[in-house]
Amino acid sequence: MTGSSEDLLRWIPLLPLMAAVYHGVMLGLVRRPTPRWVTWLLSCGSVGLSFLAACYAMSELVKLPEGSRLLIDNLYTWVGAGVGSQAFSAEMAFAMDPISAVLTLIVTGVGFLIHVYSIGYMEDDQREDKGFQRFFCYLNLFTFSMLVLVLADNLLLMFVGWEGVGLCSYLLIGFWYADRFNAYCGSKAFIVNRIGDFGFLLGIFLLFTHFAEAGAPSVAFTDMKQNIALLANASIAVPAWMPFGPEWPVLDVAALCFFLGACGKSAQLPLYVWLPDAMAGPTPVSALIHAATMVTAGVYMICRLSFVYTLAPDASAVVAWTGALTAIFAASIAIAQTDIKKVLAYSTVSQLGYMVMAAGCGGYTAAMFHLGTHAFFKALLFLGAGAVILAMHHEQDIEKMGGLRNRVPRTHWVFLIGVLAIAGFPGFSGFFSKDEVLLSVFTSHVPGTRWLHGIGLVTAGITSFYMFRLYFRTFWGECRAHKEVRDHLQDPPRVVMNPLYVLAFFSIVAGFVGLPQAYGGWVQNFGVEDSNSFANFLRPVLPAIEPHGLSHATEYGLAAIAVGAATLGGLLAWFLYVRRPELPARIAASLAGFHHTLLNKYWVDEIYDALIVRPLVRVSDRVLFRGVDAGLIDGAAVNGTARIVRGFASHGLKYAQSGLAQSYIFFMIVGAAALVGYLVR
Amino acid sequence: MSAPVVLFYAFAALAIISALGMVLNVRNTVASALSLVVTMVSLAGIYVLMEAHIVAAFQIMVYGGAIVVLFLFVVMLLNLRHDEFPPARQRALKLAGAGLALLVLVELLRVLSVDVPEAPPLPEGFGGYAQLGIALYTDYVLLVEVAGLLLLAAIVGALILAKRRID
Amino acid sequence: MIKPPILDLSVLAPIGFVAIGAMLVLIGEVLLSRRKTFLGREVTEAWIGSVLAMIAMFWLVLSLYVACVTFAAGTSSVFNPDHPMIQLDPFAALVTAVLALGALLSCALAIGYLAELRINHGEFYALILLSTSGMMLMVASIDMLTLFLGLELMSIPIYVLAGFDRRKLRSNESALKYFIIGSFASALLLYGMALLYGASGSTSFAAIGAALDASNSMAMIGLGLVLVGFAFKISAVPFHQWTPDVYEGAPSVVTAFMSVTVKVTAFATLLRMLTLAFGGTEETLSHVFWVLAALTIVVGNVMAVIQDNIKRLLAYSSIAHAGYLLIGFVTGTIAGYSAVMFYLVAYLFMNLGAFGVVVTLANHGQEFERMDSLAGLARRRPGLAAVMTLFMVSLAGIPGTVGFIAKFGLFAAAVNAGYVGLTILGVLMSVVSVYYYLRVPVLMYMHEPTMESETLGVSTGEGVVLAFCAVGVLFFGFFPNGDNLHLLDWARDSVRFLFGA
Amino acid sequence: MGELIDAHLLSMITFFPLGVGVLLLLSSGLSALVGGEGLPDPLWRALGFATTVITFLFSLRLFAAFTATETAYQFVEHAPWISDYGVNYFVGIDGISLMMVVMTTFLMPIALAASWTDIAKSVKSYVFFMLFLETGMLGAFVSLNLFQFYVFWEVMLIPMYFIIGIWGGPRRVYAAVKFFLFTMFGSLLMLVAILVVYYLSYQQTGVLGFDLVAPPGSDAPSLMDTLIPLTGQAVWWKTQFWLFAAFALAFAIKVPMVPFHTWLPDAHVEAPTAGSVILAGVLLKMGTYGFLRFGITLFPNASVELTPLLIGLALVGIVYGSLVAMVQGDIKKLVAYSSVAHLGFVMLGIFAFNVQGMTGGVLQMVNHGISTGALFLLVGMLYERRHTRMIEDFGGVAKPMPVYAACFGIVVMSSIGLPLLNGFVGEFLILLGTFLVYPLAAVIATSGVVLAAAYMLWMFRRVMFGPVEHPENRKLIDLGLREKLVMVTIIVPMFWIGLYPDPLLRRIEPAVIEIQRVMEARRVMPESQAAAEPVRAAAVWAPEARP
Amino acid sequence: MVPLDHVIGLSAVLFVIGILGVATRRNLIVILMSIELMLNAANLAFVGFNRIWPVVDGVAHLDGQIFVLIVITVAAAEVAVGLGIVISLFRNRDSVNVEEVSLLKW
Repeated sequence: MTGSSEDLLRWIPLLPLMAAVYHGVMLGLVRRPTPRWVTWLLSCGSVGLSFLAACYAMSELVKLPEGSRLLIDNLYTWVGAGVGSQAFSAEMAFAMDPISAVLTLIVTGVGFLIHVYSIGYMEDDQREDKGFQRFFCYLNLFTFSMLVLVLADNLLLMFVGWEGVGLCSYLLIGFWYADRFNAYCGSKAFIVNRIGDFGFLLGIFLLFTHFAEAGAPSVAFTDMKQNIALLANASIAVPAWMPFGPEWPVLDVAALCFFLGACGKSAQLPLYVWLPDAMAGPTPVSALIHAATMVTAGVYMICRLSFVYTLAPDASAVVAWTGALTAIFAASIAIAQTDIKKVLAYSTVSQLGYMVMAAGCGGYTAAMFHLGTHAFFKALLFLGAGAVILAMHHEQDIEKMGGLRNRVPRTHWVFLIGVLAIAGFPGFSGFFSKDEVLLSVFTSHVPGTRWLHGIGLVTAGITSFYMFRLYFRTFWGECRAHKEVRDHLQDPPRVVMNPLYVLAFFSIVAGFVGLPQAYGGWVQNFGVEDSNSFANFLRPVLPAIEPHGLSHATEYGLAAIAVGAATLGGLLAWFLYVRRPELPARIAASLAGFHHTLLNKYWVDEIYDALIVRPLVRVSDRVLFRGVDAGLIDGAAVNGTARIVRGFASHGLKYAQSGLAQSYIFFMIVGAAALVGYLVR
Repeated sequence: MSAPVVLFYAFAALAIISALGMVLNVRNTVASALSLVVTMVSLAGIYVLMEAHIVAAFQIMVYGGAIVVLFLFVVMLLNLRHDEFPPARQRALKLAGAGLALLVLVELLRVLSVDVPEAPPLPEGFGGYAQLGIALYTDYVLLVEVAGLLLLAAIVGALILAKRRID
Repeated sequence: MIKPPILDLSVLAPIGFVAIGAMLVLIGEVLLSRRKTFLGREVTEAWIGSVLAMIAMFWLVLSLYVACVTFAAGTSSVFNPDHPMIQLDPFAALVTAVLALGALLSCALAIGYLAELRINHGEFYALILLSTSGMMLMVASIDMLTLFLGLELMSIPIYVLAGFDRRKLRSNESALKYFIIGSFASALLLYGMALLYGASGSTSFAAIGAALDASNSMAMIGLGLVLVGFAFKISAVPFHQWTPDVYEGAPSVVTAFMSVTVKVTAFATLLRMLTLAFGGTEETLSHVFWVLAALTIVVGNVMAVIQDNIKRLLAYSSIAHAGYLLIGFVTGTIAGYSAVMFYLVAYLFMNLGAFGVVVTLANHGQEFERMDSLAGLARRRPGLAAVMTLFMVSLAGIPGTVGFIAKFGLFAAAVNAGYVGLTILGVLMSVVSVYYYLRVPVLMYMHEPTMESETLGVSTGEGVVLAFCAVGVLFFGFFPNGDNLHLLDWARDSVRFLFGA
Repeated sequence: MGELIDAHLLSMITFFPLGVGVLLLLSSGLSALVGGEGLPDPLWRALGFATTVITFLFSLRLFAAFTATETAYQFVEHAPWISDYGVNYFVGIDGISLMMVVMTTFLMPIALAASWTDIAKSVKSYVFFMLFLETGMLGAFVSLNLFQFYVFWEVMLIPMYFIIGIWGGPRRVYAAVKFFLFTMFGSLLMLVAILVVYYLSYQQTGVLGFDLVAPPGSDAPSLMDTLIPLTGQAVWWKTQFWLFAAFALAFAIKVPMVPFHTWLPDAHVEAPTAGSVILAGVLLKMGTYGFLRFGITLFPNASVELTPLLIGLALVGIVYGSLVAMVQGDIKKLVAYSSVAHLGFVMLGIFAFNVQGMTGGVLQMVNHGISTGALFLLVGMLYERRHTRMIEDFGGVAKPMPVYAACFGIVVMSSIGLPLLNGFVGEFLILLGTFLVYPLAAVIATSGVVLAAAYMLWMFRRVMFGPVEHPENRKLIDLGLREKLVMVTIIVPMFWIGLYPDPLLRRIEPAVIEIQRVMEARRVMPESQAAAEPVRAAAVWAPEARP
Repeated sequence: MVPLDHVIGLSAVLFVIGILGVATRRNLIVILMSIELMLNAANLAFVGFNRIWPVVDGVAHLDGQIFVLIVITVAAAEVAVGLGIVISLFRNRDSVNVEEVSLLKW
């Protein structure tokens, strides 16, 4: 492999980092705020450059022969300790193979667009004089961490990015920290993610330990992939009373550990709770971090570790089912939400559930495919929503919108594209990726795969329903906004709109890179033997779904059902919110309980609070701190001893010292008698 | 039972009685002092019976002649022929002490009665002036010197403590 | 016919010099106090006092010098070969030197103090010297006659000194208690001696040692009573109760003097008796000492916790230290005994220093007693506070001070002899001791001054003494066996001599 | 000159601070004698600071000259001190001591600089005590003679005691005395154990000695050659179990391990900023260092035997410390309890008895020194401005003091072990090492990572974010130049260790491996043979001779 | 011939009586006297024992009697000082009751 392209890799993450560091130093050590144009030029420039670098690296990668598409740029040994068969060593090294290549492109590309978008979006944010620079500092830092996560060549480095993006999302969610709620959401996101990281760490330990036992101690992906067979039937001994005891297969346990991490990042049940709250951050953040890139890290990780999951069927089943349940659960919540960003947030959760389900079913390619398309259209939707919010002067409640379609026409059109894409209408990217996902689910051997497929379909219907609901409520009907708002309604400036156009374009065409044979047969006329170039590209690194024996007819049928579900949902939305706008209220009234439940997201937050948080705090305070620490140890043991000594003196011995010479003499006589008595015996 | 023995027991009885008298007479200090004299004298008698003539002489001279007189002198000086004190404190303690002392006494007597060997015949002039004098100024000359120092210290001390002029 | 004894007067030299000093002081006072002027300068009481102190100190230095020379020579000689009663050997010489030093420092302390308390009588120095001579006699004696005589010669002046501040009730009381209990104790001691004499037919330690065995119960009673007598002097529980009262009531400088020298004497003499006279019974004795040590350590430390009078606190602490010293006796090994010797020297420095500070702080005829009047001392008298802290730290046995080396030696010896239980008790109790020793620096450094008394300077004598003690504490703390001053070796050699090793 | 310095580098580093301190003291003492005022306070402060900086430069020289691959002790100096007791002046360092020394000398100037303004009362003694303290700590870290170690170990208490007691908060006296007594309690029992070991070694070799190892170029018997009987081979107080228990108690109190930790919150809360920095940064490491250098090497069997207990206590410490920290209202107290948790990690690593764990443990000692030190600095800065440390008195501080908030943020992140900051590497290695031997323990400990994030971020949020409610917070001034410099100085190593820990790991690892080797060697010793017969060979003098 | 064991017994009796006096009487003067009594008891013992050991390896041995002489001297000195103390105390508090002398305690 050529040196140049390899050394190139390091610059992909480093460029944004340098920008971030520059901003940081400026913020910290220079009192005078940096001019805004310098700020955005640096940030966008660095990300743009790293996008170009990524493209170049991609081209280098493609040049390589199919089997050996891997670029590694090793900087230095980061952490090395231990000897012999337990020698642990993690390199500071970046590796690019097809999967990471895809995600790198998405991250840098979409990232770049969103950076540009942010210029306009943050323009009018005057809450603090340095806020603008601070925002871009965080944004660059995030890009860096995300790229480290993607390009890491070993688990530990991946974990670095993993935590890094968590930190950045914490910072960005709480960007407007002066509002107590934002700060709360920030720390909530970080802590919930930490719970996931807990799993991730354990996974690393578990794999390393057993690889070490097997004589191949390493956490580098390539080595692990080679030696994974060694662990195929390794197992952990656990007490017999434990479920599934007395022996747990290592890989399953490890897979579950990592999946816990994935749940944290990709907002799966039961750890999804942070994502909706994450909408407290500025909209570009929601678009970049909480829709396009970071939240997909979990899915990416599962695909990265696909060699583990393929050997861990039980764990995979858990993954698949968790994904499915998350998908429908979140979708159901989304129905009742009225905050435009909340709706999108829950849709994100549900879409992530889709991807996770696919991954669990072994459809890694499908998962990655949907990940890619989703990145485009969800970013589009968020940015569109952002545009709307800008236009509405930071009003997010769709109940106060409506009828915007001819007031902000451009925004309206791009938003519609996004909606169609996510709803999976034929021709749009979402259609193909969703199709792939459902197909992989349909053909997988996960227990209850039919059910999964069913859930997928229903979710597709619901998705399309609430997306159209959102669309209609926002852009159709008569405008419910205040008068003065209504009068100033207009499309946002260019710098905001242009990224939208680009994204809209990709939301339409992105699907065609992964054109299934069933539809893409015709391309053979043009000499391409397989239309699904995406799958081809990933095939060497991802275990492909075994060629299903389904006839094209079946495929068409499945696709038709999916599309039908989507259409049904759309029509229902149209009926309810355009044709008979008074109905929803009545339905809500008749199903008050259910509606209320949905409105309050099944009270999950409240339940967690009551079951975990409060008890923990109370016990720590009342029992541990006041009881054990202050009461038992200090009060009883320590000061108790002091009291005993003191009391022994001041209530006992003291009175022997009565000051009367003769009592002293008495004690002397006693002593003498005792002594003499002992001596004589 | 030979004469010395009889005399001894007489003296012993006298000594004990007068000693008890000294300790038990809580009314009259002078009486206590006088009974102390009696004890001293009777002890001197016993010394004589044991051929310790010099010691006996000193006993009478110093104790009877000097020390007890000093006592009496002080009693007169401070004018405490009769001492009426407020009721005693820590009675129980004292009683216990007394009881214990008696116990010790019994024990002592038991032990001592067995361990004392028989008295050998005495050499010529034992305890006589010559012997004692020579011993004091040859073997024990150091003691004489130091005794002088001791008395000096006592004099100085007594002066310091008791002289009227408080400066 | 009478043959004149061949006397070796050099043996008497240390004692003799001190005695001579005493008499000269007395004469000098008489001479000086009647004249108005001397060599042209007008005679004040303070001047007289310092002159007499100078005389006393001069003779003490002489005796110190002689003792050192004798120790260096390593020879041992008896006063009267026909009838040896005192013997000046390296052991006696070392202890004598220590005693002379103690007396010297006390005299130096006294100069300013007596004037300050307006009890500036020359007799003070005479009595100190006489008592010192008695101590020297005790440590040199190998016969109960001289021992008893020395004991009385030591005690009687101290009875007087305790009551030296006649106008103060507390001083009277302390003198009285000390006298009654003291003479009671010495009566017990005497009776014990009588029994020992009865058992052995001689008053010399050697003969007693030969005759003594556990089966002879008269001898054992005698032994017991003698031990009681000494236990009183070293204030071992339960014979300790006089100590706090007497130390508190007596004038501070006297307390300083007696708390050090008397203890040194008693321990040294006991050491000699244990090796010479009571050699046969050490198994039994070590049990006795075990109990005494344990009781003493516990009671001393625990009682000190609740004191709010600095002198009383130091009294109890000295009781506790007696307990630690007894550990050395428990072991009955060379290591233990030499540790005791070292400890005694260390104790001289730290305790004399601590009391020296108390002495220094007395002013306007008032003793310095209340703990809480130490508050904020560091602000007013930083130097004084610093040395006081040093002495407290040393008494507590924190490393870097001589106190630690001393304690270390004792504990090491105890462990070597297998008395771990006692050692553990000892260290636990010294945790307690740390608590009350630390209260002093706490008050001096961490509290604001309660009453802003004017700061009067430290008199030269006091300054010298404190500096000397402080230096001693630090120097021996770091170099207990320095190039020129091998204190450890000295202690051990003297003890080994005692064992005839 | 240069080679002279190199020959006595350790002694230089150790005694230079105290030397200067004493000189300063003498100067003012002399000027007091002639009635002068002595040097002015600012000069004292400056000189003290310069001294610590110079010491730090010396220690950098040490770091550079240290041979990473060498397992034996380096820069050894050996000279007789108290020959009767076999006490020698014996210093030398391996990788572990090196880390401790460098960390100490690094934190010292920072502490002084941080307390530049907030120590107004009796500056002279303050400077002196700080210098005194530095010598005490360094001495303990370089001592290879058990007696000498004990001396430094205790001497160190005195300056700390005064620093807490004189310049501390309202309950300073209670805190100071408690601190002193706790430590004394443990260390005096340790003294007894030391004496027993001393006695055993004498019994077996006939030579009185406290040297931990034989000085280079001599095969004199040392404590490391001493057989220490196992339970059942001798009376209870001679057995490894009890001796180790005594050592462990002393060290555990210092660490502090639950349940001996209650002195720590009090001491921290009352101590002045600099005091807390040093206390957390260095003094706590004494305990863990003691375990590494003396505890486990002298009594390998017992330490292995007691590992479950200690691991358990460490876990309790981690979880318990975190939970209690979570509910503190006082920031300083919170940090104090977080120290309990962090040191729990260190103990966990040490008692994993494998390279990762122990290396991580040592590294974590350094990390905790830096991070927690920095935390205390920051709290101190806030306290200096507002004279309160209660969380509810703050809120929205990030608004008036953005730079401060940024520094605080970075430090918090390093303290909760964010990757690429120092905390992570140590924690990871510890957990990895633990997982290799006690997976379950590692799982529990890892949950501590989550809790750490919980309490730290909760505190951070309540202090920094939200609206500014208390008006007096609105006009808080941001960090000044001095404070910025201090923070930069202490934050840079965080990133350095986080990004490139190799130079440290490379130096630590051989020492750790050597310790394990010694442990193994000594472990087989007592089992192979019961305590040997007394040899009474070349005894200087027989301490157990009876008359 | 005087029965020596009874001599010793007598001394013991006197000794204990002395102890009783010291331990129970409140009059300082009497306490001093009791101490004297104790010393006398010791003297008696010495003389008696000297009667038992008149000769040690051939030569007459007078340790006991010498001791008695010394004790008598000491006694004189003690009494002098003791009475001095009593007087100075009496001057200050006008009483010889030992139980009123308890300022210093605890």
